[in-house]
Amino acid sequence: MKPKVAIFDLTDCEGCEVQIVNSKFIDRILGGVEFVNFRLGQRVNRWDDFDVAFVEGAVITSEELELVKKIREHSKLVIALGSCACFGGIASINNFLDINEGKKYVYGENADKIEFLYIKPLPEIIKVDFMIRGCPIATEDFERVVSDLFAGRIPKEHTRPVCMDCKSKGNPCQLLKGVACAGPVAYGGCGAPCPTAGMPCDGCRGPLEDPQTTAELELLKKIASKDDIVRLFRKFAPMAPIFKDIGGGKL
Amino acid sequence: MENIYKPFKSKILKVTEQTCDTKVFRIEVKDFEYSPGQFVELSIPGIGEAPISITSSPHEKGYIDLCVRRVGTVTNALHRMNAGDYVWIRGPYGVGFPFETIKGKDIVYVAGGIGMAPLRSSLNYVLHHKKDFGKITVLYGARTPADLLYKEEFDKWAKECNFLVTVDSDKLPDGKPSGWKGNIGVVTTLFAKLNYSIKDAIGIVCGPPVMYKFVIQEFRKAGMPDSSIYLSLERHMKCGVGKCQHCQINNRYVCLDGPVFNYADAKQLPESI
Amino acid sequence: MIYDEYVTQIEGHGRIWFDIKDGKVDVRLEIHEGSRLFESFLRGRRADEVPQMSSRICGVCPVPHNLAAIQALENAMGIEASEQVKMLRRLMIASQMVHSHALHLYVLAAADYLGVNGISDVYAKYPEAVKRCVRIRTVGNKGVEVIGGRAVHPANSVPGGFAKLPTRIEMEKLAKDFKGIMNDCIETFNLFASLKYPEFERATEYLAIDDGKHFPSYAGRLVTNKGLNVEAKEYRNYIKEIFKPYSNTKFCILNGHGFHVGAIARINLFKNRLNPVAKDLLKSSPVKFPSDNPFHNNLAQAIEMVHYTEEAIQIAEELAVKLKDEERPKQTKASTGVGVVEAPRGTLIHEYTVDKDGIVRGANLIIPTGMNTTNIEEDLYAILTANIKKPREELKKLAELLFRAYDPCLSCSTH
Amino acid sequence: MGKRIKKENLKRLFDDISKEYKVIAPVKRGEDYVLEEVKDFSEVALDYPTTILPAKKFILPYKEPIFALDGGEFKELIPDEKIAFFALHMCDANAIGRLDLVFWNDPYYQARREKMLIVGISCKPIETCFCKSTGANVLTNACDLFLKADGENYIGFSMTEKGRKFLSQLYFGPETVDVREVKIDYDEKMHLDIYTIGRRILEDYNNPVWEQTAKRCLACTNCTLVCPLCYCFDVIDETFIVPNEGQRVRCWDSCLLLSFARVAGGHNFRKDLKARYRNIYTHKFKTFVDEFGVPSCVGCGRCITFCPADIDMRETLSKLGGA
Ligand SMILES: Cc1cc2nc3c(=O)[nH]c(=O)nc-3n(C[C@H](O)[C@H](O)[C@H](O)COP(=O)(O)OP(=O)(O)OC[C@H]3O[C@@H](n4cnc5c(N)ncnc54)[C@H](O)[C@@H]3O)c2cc1C
Ligand code: SF4
Ligand code: SF4
Ligand code: SF4
Repeated sequence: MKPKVAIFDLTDCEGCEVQIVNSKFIDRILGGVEFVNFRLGQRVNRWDDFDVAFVEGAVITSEELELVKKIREHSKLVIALGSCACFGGIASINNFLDINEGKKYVYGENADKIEFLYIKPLPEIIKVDFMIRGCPIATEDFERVVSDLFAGRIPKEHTRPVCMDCKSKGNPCQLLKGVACAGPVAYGGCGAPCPTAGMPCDGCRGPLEDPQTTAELELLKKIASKDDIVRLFRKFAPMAPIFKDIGGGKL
Repeated sequence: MENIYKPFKSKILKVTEQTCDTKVFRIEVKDFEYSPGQFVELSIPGIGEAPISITSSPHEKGYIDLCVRRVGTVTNALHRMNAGDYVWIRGPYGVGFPFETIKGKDIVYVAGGIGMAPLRSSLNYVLHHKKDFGKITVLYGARTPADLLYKEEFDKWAKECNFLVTVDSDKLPDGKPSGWKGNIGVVTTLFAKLNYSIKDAIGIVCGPPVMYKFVIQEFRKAGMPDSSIYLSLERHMKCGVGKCQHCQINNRYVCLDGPVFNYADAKQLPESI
Repeated sequence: MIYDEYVTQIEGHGRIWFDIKDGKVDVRLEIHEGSRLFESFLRGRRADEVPQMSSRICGVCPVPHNLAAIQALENAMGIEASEQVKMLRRLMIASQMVHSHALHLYVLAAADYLGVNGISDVYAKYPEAVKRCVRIRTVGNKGVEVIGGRAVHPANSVPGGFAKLPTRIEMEKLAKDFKGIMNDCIETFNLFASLKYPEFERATEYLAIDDGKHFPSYAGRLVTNKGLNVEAKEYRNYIKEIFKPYSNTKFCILNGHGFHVGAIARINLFKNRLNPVAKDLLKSSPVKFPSDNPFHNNLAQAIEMVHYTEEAIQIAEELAVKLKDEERPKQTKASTGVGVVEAPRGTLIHEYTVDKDGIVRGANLIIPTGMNTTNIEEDLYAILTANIKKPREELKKLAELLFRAYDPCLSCSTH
Repeated sequence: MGKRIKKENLKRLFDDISKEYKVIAPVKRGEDYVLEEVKDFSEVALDYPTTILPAKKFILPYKEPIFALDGGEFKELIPDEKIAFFALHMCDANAIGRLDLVFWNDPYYQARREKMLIVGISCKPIETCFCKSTGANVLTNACDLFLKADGENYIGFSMTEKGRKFLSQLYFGPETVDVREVKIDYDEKMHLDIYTIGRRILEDYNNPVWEQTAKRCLACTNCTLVCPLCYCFDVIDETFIVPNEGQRVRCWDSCLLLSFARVAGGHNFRKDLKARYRNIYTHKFKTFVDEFGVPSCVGCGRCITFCPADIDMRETLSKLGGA
């Protein structure tokens, strides 16, 4: 029996689903599972019980709130896909701003007709069994979790900071160049595409276990303004633990 | 060059359930020499590798027994396997109990939980060569009666040595009473029940990390010198051959210098217990 | 629950509501995708982080969002990017087009035409087609990754250029990779040229950008087949956004009516600028362009895949010999700037106001699917009216097929 | 006894080596120097401060498949590469010499090492160097060939048969130079009595320096990753979607990570960063010295140069010295 899989997307950019399609093993995935509910990929979608449901995106509307609860009821395992699901994602920057002013800025006099809930990370709404972090997820991370599940391994948490990915690529350190980088406190495993591309890590995968936040902030304060530090942590995983505080201005 | 990381394929001959999370796997081996206290690295292809103590005694030939508690990736996968399946083994590794030094002496074993696994190997070896040793005492503690390992050997052990058992709680894991009639309390409470001196005995301890400190206190109270106490230590371990650094305790390696350490030595080593 | 009524195999959440009463069709394109309010929260951000953030508008076409933002910011800050940087940007767009079109054609659109349920069935029945798609997309992704540092959401393009430039060796390899998929792209064209598209026509206005030289890609004036030809920064005078209570996406109109952007618009307007192989294929095509049949957008995408592959090869080969390190220019002024690029789904406009500290103070984004919404509704009305006698189920299918042919991206359009 | 090599002959040496080996040499990338495969001599930076990653990057790669898991069997994946390091500094070459002590029976390491050629070159010590303190400033046979700067030109010393071969290919006349000892000499910013300090680590276990430094440490692992002698590793089984196809990989680990010494049940023997930070020193200057007689540090200074938090190993060590 092929495992019954569902993929749902809430409000987001669907980049994580694209990263799934980008897998070099996509044929093995297509051949190895039965997609029971996958709106992006097929016409007929059912609400059978799912062995695994991947949920991508942030809960912004009340319809989505209702949907995720229904998904939980139907799934043995729920996996949060990407930083929108795991940590509210980029849209949860709005949580830190005046939402009514924001709606008015975009929709003018029709602002009240737009629904926008305070964005909570998925694990704060329903029980989530695993998180595949990242904005977007790293294709390899998805492959790893799926491989783990297929092989009967328990998907492991990464316990390494992004710096480790970064140094494995032999990159020069952004912090040493005076650029504020979240790498030392950020959850690794992404392969550090950002520092490798000459940019700092924005911590899109949320915090590492036991991050040395105090030391990191001490250091950042020497090279960046308070506003810049807030912006760094209020970006792709604004509602992640610790980042939420820093992004909220607690420095 | 011989590949020190390459395991060999071995058949599981028998699986016996010990407790709800512990099973004993009897694994076929040929020409496999080891001494009690040593361990093997057990692999399941595609799952991973884990160090596991040998729980059988060298006088049993043609197989080794591994007593494994289900805690993570490898151990869970192993628990799904049956007789006839294959696992991969390399080893034996480490140094076991120093029987040459212990010979002729009384021995006090103190085992906590899964710590019984390596101690059983030594115990059965000693009982097999009983005339070479003095009085044998075993103090064994587990969380609940349902967690006790090797219950089927209790009668034998009770006959051949002074075998005392205790449980932390007489409730079963589901909270129901078990009908346990024996001792209740942590393993150190058993020391009070010994009505003979263990001052000149050799102490051998294996259990969860928290246990060591308290057991050593009891030994010291009984007047046993530190150099008579042996500990079998657990560490995160990847290679088993002194390279990966995970099991390093300051200037010792659990995989090369242990897992059995003399306490007089270990106490010089910060972080050892 | 409404969730199950959303049109499948399109990016984002929308449904087509229609009703037929007294021989008259009433149709609404309801887009329920949540509003993320990008325009609002981009205010207060540093200009150099905005391109990365705005690429998060869409995971399918992050490159155009990234580059439209950069172009707008550069215009606002008085930064002139070098020729080399512009070439790299066109190469990124070409790569993006190739893999996005392959995604739409094979993963989203193919199932309908092949008469199966979805991508898994396409794979089960036509594994070769899926493998072809994977080959094409792998190279398309590679192109974005080599230049932008990551396939989805490029990591290193910033106002002024790139935080890190690719190497000549990488360019050489990329050119080779793109050559390697040329055949697959032509095969894709052959496949989509052999399909039978529903018969339907409705004349409308097609819009794309024109830099006076290239087939639409990076930057240019806004031009249409009805004679509009204006500077991009004047877009507000011509394109209006209107709010409809049933949709989170604002509907665009051009001079008061719907208009069409995307592959079909680009081909209709600029087929003479196609690269040689694409041009030849177009000549052999059973469907003639300009076409007023929106379903032909799929074929137009297939032609574009060939064109952009050729373009990628040209640019990569040129840069393989002349790529060099250069300084990134800095901000020289504070003002409002507009950026336009062609996204797979059509013309994309970003506008930002930047202050002297390089902080963004205002933003306005007009997304291809948003531009198409009015036209889609008008087309839906026309096609439903023309087929009014058919059973409801069939109408529903036809309407969805039409909607899908636009390759809509609703998370983009709502942003 | 050394042999004179004219500067212009260096290219010939490089080309000779390139014919047989994949050549890894320092090159300039932006403001930094990295070790990379080099095909053209003109790319080689002969005069460079230090590379970000050391030769370890190629000898013990970040992630190295050691077994293919093929239908449930373990198949060895022994690397088959002929690598030549061109223009390594003395410390980096000696670091390989010290790694040899650890990995003498490691089939993966040895497969590379046996076929490897190491060409060393003179350096200009920089502020963070302390190879003299670690005894790694002396030429050993870790180098097959060493190029000692001599004004504009070089004097070549072959330490092994492999090195001799290349030197003799290059050598035309009888011009030899009478130099008996090759070592890097300079004024170290801070001279350390490494062996005494190493002994003090266990004696003065709770020295306040650990606590103080750990407060600033980011636990980012940068120092351990750039170190030519940090070799902790992890072993992981990976499969590729289908369970019966995959590989067992060995990849870099770092004792600075919280997970490093954690065992089942969650007990962690080095829970505090203080203990983890100290462990680097214990291993380098005590354990390793006990095992092999030398510290597992060659004083290349990378851990100082590339620490984002500006932590200086020499300062920590000197505070332990107890003066
Ligand atoms: C010399 C020696 C002998 C041993 N003998 C035996 C024996 O005879 N029998 C036996 O059952 N065991 C024995 N062990 C212990 C056994 O090796 C480990 O329990 C085993 O490695 C677990 O492997 P695993 O892959 O199943 O677990 P893993 O998946 O590696 O996880 C093991 C445990 O580590 C902890 N862990 C892992 N990651 C985290 C995290 N992120 N946060 C918190 N905790 C975490 C968890 O508690 C988890 O349950 C021995 C160990 C040594 C060193
Ligand atoms: S650039 Fe960032 S991620 Fe990389 S080493 Fe420096 S701090 Fe760590
Ligand atoms: S480097 Fe940082 S921002 Fe970039 S992908 Fe990794 S965690 Fe995310
Ligand atoms: S510890 Fe520091 S100085 Fe010593 S070898 Fe490692 S990186 Fe170089």
